[in-house]
Amino acid sequence: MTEVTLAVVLPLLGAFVLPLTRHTGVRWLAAVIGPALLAACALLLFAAWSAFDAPYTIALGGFAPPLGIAFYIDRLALLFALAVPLATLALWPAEAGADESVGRRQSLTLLLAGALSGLALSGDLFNLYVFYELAAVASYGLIVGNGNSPAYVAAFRYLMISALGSVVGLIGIALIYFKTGTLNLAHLSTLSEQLADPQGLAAFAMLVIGFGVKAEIFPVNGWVPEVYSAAGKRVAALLAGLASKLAVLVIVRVLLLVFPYDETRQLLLVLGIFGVAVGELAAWQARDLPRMLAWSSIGQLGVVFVAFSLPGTAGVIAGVTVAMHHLVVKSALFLLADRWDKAITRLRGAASTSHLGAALFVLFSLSLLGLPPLPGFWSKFLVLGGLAASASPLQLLAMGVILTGTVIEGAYLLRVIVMLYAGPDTATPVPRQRRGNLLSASLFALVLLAAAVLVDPLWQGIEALADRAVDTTGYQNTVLNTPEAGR
Amino acid sequence: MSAAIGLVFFIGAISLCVIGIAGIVLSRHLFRMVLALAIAEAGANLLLVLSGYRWDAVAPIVTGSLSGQAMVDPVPQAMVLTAIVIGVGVQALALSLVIRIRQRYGTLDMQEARQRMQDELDNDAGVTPPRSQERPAGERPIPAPAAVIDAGGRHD
Amino acid sequence: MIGALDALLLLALLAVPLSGLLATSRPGRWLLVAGYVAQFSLLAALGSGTAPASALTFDLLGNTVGWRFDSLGWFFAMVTVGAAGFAAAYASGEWGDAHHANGGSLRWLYGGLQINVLAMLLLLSSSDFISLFIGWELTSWSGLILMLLGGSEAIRAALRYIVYAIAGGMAVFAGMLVTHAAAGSLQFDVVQGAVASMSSGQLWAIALLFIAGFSVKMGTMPFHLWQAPAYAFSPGPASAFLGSISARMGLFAIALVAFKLIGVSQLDRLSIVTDRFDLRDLLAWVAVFTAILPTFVAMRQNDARLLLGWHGVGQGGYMLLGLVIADELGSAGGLLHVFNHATYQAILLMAVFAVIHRTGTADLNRLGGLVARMPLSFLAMLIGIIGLAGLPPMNGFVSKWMIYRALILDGQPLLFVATVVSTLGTVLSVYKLLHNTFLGQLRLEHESVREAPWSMTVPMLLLCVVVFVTGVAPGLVLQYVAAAQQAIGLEPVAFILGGIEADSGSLDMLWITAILFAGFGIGAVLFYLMGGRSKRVHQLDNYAGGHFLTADVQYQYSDNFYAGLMHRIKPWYRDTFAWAESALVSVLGVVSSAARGFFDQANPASWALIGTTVVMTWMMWHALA
Amino acid sequence: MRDLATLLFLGGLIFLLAAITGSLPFGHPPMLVGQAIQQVAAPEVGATNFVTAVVLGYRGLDTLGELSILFAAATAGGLVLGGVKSRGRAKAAPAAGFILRAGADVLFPLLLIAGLYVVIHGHLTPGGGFQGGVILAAAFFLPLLARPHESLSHTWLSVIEGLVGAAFIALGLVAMFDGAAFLTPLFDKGVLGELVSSGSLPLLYLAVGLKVGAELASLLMRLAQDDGAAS
Repeated sequence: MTEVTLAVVLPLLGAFVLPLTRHTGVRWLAAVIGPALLAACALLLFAAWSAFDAPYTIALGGFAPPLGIAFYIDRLALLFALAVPLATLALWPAEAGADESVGRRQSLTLLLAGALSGLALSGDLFNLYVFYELAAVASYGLIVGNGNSPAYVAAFRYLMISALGSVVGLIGIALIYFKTGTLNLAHLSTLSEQLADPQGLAAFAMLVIGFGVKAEIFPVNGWVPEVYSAAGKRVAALLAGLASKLAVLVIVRVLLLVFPYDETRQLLLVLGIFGVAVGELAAWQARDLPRMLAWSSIGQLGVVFVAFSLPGTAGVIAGVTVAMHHLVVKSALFLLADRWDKAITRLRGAASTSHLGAALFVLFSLSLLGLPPLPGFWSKFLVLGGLAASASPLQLLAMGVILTGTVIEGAYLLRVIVMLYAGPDTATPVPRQRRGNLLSASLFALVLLAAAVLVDPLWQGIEALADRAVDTTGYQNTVLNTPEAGR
Repeated sequence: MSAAIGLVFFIGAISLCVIGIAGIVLSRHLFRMVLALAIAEAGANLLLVLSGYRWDAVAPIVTGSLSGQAMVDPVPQAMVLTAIVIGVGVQALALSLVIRIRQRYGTLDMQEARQRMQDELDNDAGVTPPRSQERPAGERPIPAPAAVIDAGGRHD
Repeated sequence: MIGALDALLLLALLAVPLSGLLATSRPGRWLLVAGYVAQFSLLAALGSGTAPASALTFDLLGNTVGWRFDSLGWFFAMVTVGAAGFAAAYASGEWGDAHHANGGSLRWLYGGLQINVLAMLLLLSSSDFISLFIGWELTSWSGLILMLLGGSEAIRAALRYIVYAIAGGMAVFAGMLVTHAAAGSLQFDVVQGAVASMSSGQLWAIALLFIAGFSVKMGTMPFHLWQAPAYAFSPGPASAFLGSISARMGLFAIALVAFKLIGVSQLDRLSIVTDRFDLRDLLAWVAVFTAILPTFVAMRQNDARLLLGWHGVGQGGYMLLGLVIADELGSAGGLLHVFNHATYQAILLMAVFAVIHRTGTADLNRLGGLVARMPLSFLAMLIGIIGLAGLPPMNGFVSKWMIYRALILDGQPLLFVATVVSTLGTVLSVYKLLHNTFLGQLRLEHESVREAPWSMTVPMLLLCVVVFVTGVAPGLVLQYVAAAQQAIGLEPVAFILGGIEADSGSLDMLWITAILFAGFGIGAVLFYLMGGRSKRVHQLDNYAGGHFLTADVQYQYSDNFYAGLMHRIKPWYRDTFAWAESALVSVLGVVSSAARGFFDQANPASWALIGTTVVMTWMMWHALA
Repeated sequence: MRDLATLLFLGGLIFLLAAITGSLPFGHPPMLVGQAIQQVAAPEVGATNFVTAVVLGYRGLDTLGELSILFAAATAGGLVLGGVKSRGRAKAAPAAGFILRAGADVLFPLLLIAGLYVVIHGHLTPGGGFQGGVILAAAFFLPLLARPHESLSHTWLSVIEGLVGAAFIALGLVAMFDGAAFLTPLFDKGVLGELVSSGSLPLLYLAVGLKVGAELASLLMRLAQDDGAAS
């Protein structure tokens, strides 16, 4: 039962050990250690997923939950935790060469993976904060990993806004601890009436801002375009695809367990609407692919927040679907932008140098736009269907904004696609895609196509997952009534 | 009396937070921003540790025997310990970034550094910055092919 | 268990990769034409009336998704596959070789054509909103493939098209979701039952969203701007296919949703002013404006392809007009016009592209006199424009007669007058097309032009036969139209082989044709009785105002045709819609610049501060309230 | 103008925070968890310093996360400043005077011992791995101030960083072989208040101390070296 902990611990262990291998003289070990550990985590989580029958809790250190830190394992947590090693493996920084900086980047990637797994599993507010900070620090390091001058400024600006968010979030945690005297989410959830007052809701707002920086939520997403265009594209894929989703998960856990009110949902809804509007409109102005994808990812995360703001299981179903879809698609698109990180007009005829890359770009774009048999359509269907069903003015507005956003998205994505397939410019040919990026992107494409085929079983799985995720009392009972695990 | 002392602590914590945030937002000097961050973090940590304070209680360390003396809450203290160390790490990293930015761009001014960053990003990508005068701010969704080629070749 | 529909869809699906493989060789292309014949035969074997459902059903997210033809969809599908077959045959011979030699991609052309057919078959056989939407979006996107093949001008048009198409698709999507919320299901039969109990607000939302979304594809105003260039600039066969049937998918969907699912009686609940002016009247006026304005825009065009493209938009207005009258005569006229328009529009575009194939231009100011060199193409275009102008004995006359008749019977004199104005514009502009291409003086550079190859003329002439035969005996088609009417819950039209039989007045094309030809016969007899004098003159041997024109003098009418008329009506062309479109784009540009400005902050943390304060205030305000 | 708007929002923030904190129960915390921990910490963990019990026992994972953050910051710092060799450092930093050098030599062993003492007694008295680690870092850093030409070995520091971090995790993992949860304290609790008591806690704190010391030293060194190179 407790093996799931290893999904957090093994990457951290790997990160600590990785620099040591440089001094041992066993060179191949350094190259293997990270992927091997991540693969082990994935296997382990997959085993936990298939053996799963009911949610359970792991009391770390063997201390009964409200006192010690507890991991809560349900399908929602396992799904996101499983996505971490898989996506990290696909985006692993596997450059050749025994350069010291490669080892450091691999270390940081492992630390990021461990932190993100922790965000998925942990059921303790302050522990979430610690893992969030770990993920943030690791990502600052990864951003500057390619040594570009703009990356340093972008990382610094990101650090400042993120640190400001952390301060605000920390104040929120302090407020919650002031009022309740506990940090365990299950315990907080039993005390949630105490937090249904101005101070409590203000604390929620602060947590949203704090954890929202990484989740690219509306007012704190100023760092996104510059960071994604300055950083390496594998890093951008990790941050936009994976890290943002785990930050969203944290906000959603807090929302569902501790602040399940209409007002809090409305907050996410409004911030999501702004995110969609700002992101898609700005992306329309973008002239190069990385920034276009960055702004588009802000818009997509706005949709994720709108989705999670739907009440009940519908929200979780829609949110998980949109989030997972965006994880796959945006990671892959950033991989393709690695070699195509120039102005869109300079991508003329790129399809003639890399057919597969262009075809994949079209596939992912179409899914992002919601062309029916592809999963993107179903995710939009679930979100917008939920909005249409509740039909309050704000939700109809959200629906209109998302639909309009899709039209704009179509306009700018098609601009790129048409340019890719235009007659090649012989003077400055577009560079070929890297093999490794194409391989990873193809893997993501396979996942996408598999999801298109298996859409109904997947939906049923997510529905079952959502039933558990919104079951607050179940969560409380599971965590608080556990005998000390492991003793 | 007690309320007044509480007030003093709270005012202190809030002031530190807000001063720090103000420093981050208002100052343009990179190093000052890092210092402001340190101040803001101190404020947040103070608030956090206040959440465990108890009147007439001692530090949560058993001295001699397990006496009945009331102790303050040990959990916030542990958390603050963690938060401080996190803050140290972040600030150290921020400082190393400042050093690097100074090396690369020769400036410690946020606006100038940002401008240099934007220009370099635009140059690398080969896009003209959208602020220039002769181009309208909004690009048409259906660019004329001639204009498309024109915009791309400008920086070559 | 594979049914006939599954076999059809499977064949269409298999033909897509085959198209990619075979399209580059001439025998391979003929094999693909045979594939369309096979698809047509399979479809014909399905028969009108409710065909068996496809074995292909899915349970997706609590909705059943399946495919099944009804008479309406089958009618449209027959036209679709037929048009695709003719287009493919047209391109199979010399045209394809020439296209290939010029660097065009035949794989994409044939593959795209087949994907279009597959997508349209999926759309036309949909039996619930999800399969409808799947088919709708696939149709939109596959149309894009064909449009992008035509070079830079086409790419511009295609980009504009796809933005319109996505917007329309999103309106349909929204309509579908509102329907789901209101009816609790996406099955057609469930929705049909639930419509009566919907509030008028819900009904308004559903009707407007769907009709607006579908209208985008139809090209009804104000969504008409994209269509003509997008269709006109794609390669020949693709243009013929798209121009003849693609836009009609919108009409099909409107017929399906507004008439079959919502129903006329429910639509009439949606009154705008009083009971005297409801949604259907609004649509009728939109349709009639769509019939008029694009026709006059067409008259102004100097590119033959654009001229026909704008006509396609206008003719869509006729169809919609007939349909929304919704009595047995009008709706039959509208649906029949779909078939008729597909046939003659295909002829016209094929003839124009035959001219382009031989002369390399479609500029109406640079052509003329080709009748001497391309007589068969001339004949085809002549028959085509007779059909388009709605003159007997071609099939266009029948459907337009039915629509006029329905307008009069329905008591809509204003609409009737408006359609007459539109017809006037049609006649004028198609004459310009025929005249500037084939009549007058032959240009020197076209001296050596030959007739188009048989692979192009035979499909055109075959279609001419169809246009003539269905003009003389419209009952051949009307039986399927009547079945389609029944399928969408309208009164079927009473038809005979020669036309319509009704108390208010019948139409028998057999008689009309007989009288027409008798008239020609009498004229010929009189001519020969009076001596039968005739004199052959050389094509360049002509006079204007008594003045002999040599070949090097510009024949006066070919350039700046209708100069006097255009001088009169020019102030009426204000490009209001194009202006509105660019204004919308400018507004969007301003708004998006503002959105971009959000990210141009010197210090992003200031937004974090503002956001924190605002969000906290808002949350605390909520908690206090 | 922008500054004015910012000040407006800052004022709003002050107002909001004041309004919130004004009604908080200062001095009378609910202490739901804190109370419970005070009751069971001594028997469960065996440390007299309850903060230590919380830091290494109840919230041990936080501590691991925090060590990882330090490690991440040091690694990222290495990435940021890694390429720069400390050329020209000698020029930039003149040699220290005799007093400083002698003082550093005298203080070095004292600081070392003080740091180790604080680390080892972390479970009994105020202090612990963090505080001790900082003292240790200072002990190693002070001679650098005195002799700017010398420097600590990056290799050794990184070996210590990695080994000690791995040791912390390994101590946590050992429990999992018994089927217990990660970071479950090992060994006998011993007698409350004795130096060798509270199971594996002192070992963990030793790891924390060494790790914090090494990380801080390497962070500071990077900053110091690079500052020299930069100016």
